[in-house]
Amino acid sequence: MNSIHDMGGMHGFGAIEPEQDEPVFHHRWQGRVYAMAMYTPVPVPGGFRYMIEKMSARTYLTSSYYEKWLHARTQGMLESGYIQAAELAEKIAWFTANPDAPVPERHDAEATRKALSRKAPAAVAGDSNQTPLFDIGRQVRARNIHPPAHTRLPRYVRGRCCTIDAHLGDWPVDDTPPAGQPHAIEPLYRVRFEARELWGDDAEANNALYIDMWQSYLEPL
Amino acid sequence: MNSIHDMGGMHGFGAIEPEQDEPVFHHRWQGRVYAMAMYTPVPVPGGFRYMIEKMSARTYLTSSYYEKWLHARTQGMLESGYIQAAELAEKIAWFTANPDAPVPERHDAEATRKALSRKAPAAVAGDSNQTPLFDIGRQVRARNIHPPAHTRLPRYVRGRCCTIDAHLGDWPVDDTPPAGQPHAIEPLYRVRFEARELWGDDAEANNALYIDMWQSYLEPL
Amino acid sequence: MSDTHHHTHSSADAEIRAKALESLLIEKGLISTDLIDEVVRQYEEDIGPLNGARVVARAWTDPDYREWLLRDGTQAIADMGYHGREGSKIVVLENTASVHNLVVCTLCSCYPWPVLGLPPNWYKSYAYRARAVREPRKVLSEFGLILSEDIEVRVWDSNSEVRYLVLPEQPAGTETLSSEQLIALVSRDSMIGVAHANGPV
Amino acid sequence: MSDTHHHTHSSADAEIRAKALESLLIEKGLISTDLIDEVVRQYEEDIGPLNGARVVARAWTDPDYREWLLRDGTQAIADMGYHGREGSKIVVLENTASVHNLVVCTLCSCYPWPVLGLPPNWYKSYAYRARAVREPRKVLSEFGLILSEDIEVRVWDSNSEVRYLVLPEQPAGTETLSSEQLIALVSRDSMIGVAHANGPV
Repeated sequence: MNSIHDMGGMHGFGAIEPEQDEPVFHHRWQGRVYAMAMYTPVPVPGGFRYMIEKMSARTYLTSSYYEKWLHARTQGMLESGYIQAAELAEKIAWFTANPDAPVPERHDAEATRKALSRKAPAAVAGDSNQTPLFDIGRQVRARNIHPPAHTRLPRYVRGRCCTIDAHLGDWPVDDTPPAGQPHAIEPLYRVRFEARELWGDDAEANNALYIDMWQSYLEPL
Repeated sequence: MNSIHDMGGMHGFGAIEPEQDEPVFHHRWQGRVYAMAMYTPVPVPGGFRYMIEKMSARTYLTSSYYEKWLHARTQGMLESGYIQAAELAEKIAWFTANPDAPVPERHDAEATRKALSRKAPAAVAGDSNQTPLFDIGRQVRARNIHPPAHTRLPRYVRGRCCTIDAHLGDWPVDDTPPAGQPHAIEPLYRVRFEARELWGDDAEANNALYIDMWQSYLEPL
Repeated sequence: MSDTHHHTHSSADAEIRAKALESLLIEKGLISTDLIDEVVRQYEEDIGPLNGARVVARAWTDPDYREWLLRDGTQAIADMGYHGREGSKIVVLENTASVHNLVVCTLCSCYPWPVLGLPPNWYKSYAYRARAVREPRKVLSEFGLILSEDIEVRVWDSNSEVRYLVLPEQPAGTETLSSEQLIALVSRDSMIGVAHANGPV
Repeated sequence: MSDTHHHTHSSADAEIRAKALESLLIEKGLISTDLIDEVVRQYEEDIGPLNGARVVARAWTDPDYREWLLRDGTQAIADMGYHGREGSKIVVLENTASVHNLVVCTLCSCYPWPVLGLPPNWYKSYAYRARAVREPRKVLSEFGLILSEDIEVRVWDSNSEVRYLVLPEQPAGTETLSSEQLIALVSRDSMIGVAHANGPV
């Protein structure tokens, strides 16, 4: 979807401000949100990123990084029915009234060991039935698509021409699949866009953009 | 510039919510801001719209329409030196402490009559030295530009093909001109983009986009 | 939920900043209270969609005027006494049985002030600006206007100084109405293109 | 002014919402306190840019490992014991005298966790995500890295599941340093591509 998250090439975000000696987590709750987001064994309906991308543009821009993660995990639990809106509201009200109250604890060393040794559930290379259509060095074009759900084909490369740089094997396409369907598995390419192709006369000197494109993102010239 | 204001085609802004029996101005200050923005005889450096587009994306999205106008007029007076930051801060502090205090008045019926009868200072057709390059019916492409300042060539049409629909005469180009230079005057065209050219397979049926393009926005195929 | 109506800067803050600015402009002699008062009064009382409705009703009943209006909107509209800011060139778009026109401004909120006054909030909303060019039929359907796919939808993005006014179709059965009765049928929304003109009551 | 560091939702609100969620997940038996504690501890103590620095230092001193790392980053990195989330395929990008690589993720903030840990705020900032692909030289110059136009800048937008790690050039005059001394020269920023490795002290 063409939401605010797809911000490659935009103006209007000011300067980059590195922080000296930055801690991994600035607040204790951020680390706990990170762990809950990654290790709660319940998938987020539609996908974690899509849940974040569906936030309104203003909420997205006014929420910090781990607030977005908290939103995605919480909303995912609500939508998958594991948590009810009423009980969540009740808990929030209770901690608002009792901000120093401890969170209940549950200990299970064995489950923890298992969860941490499990291989990450992230996408891994699969087998596609598609023959790679494009040889290395071939000029192709990124398709001009505007799907209403999650895609990994960002706006700033759509419709622009690029060169196939490498074959990366077969991978599940990360876009939100049509309802009820699994993720398609397609050849993945590394492609190269010349900066002038992306930014015209406003491009900086001697630079290029590399990005990974599934086969269905590309069309012959 | 590719700021958040250039939002044609974006997702993430929710539903359109018409208001029944909407007043012209919802608050008294809005009408007064409108009048000050339009009738204070001091140009906003760089242009009124550019001043708004330079707001950060978050400030833009969290400011209402007339707050943006208030920002552009105020910031313009500061940057042109008619108002000093300190005196503005002092006034704001004073009205914060005295919210019901009246604003001073100045009456000048003659100047008011003159200001209202003056022709709008907006751009009017001028004379270009450029011959129109494109005949009606010709296929051309909107250029892929990413200028750092104001432009009227929105992102969603850049790089896409269109048909010349009409010649609209010669007009000053509204883009922020290079420092110290006046606005160029160029032939202006009305062009037509087929919806599929803009949105690919995600386009709705049987629709097209008409938009006005200065000659330098277009390139031959 | 719309992004437009809920904002974090409170209107009270804006009011204070507006008062501060007005005070400084007045004290420095850059504007007069009369001028501000009169501009506000004009847009609240004189310059509004009734102007456009008069133009439309005249075009419905006067074929010569209709031809002029479609050929040179600016002059034909000036003939009714309407001109000024955001009206230096106005183009009138004719809705027909086969073509429906819809006006938007994606970059800001350009609008033909002399004939429609200042735009409503929905026209200025981020949702309308973002969506009208990409999914005009869906937007129209949310306004209650479901158009057959036979009808070509033309979206006009007002990005230059040209402003656009839609000439809606005259509703069937209104041929014998008076000018005043016709004017009453022409809503603001029908001249933006998100509605038809109203039928006879 | 950055849009990232100032946000209207207060951290206190987020803390309360996070506690509410944790309480419910614990009460429902969906996660254990130990697991949350241990994940936080791992990222705070074990999984960070020191891992990547060890990989880089080994590549600097072992030509066979360097060749393996550039040919199959995932396996060569796994050989050092680093793998897991956001590391199912890691590609290593070699900076040379004529090519400089810079990694960004415009759509979110993808980052090679097993070798660099969790990303710093600036990498997640809207400014970096928006600007790195359009004006990489300007971005690099703000980090103090002014590159001659002879050097090709390659920007890598991590949009698929592949993650990228930059192999910085070994600074001149460090050929005789010990492995531990070399590791100390390899900053996080040099493995993202916004800095060179540090010179000998």
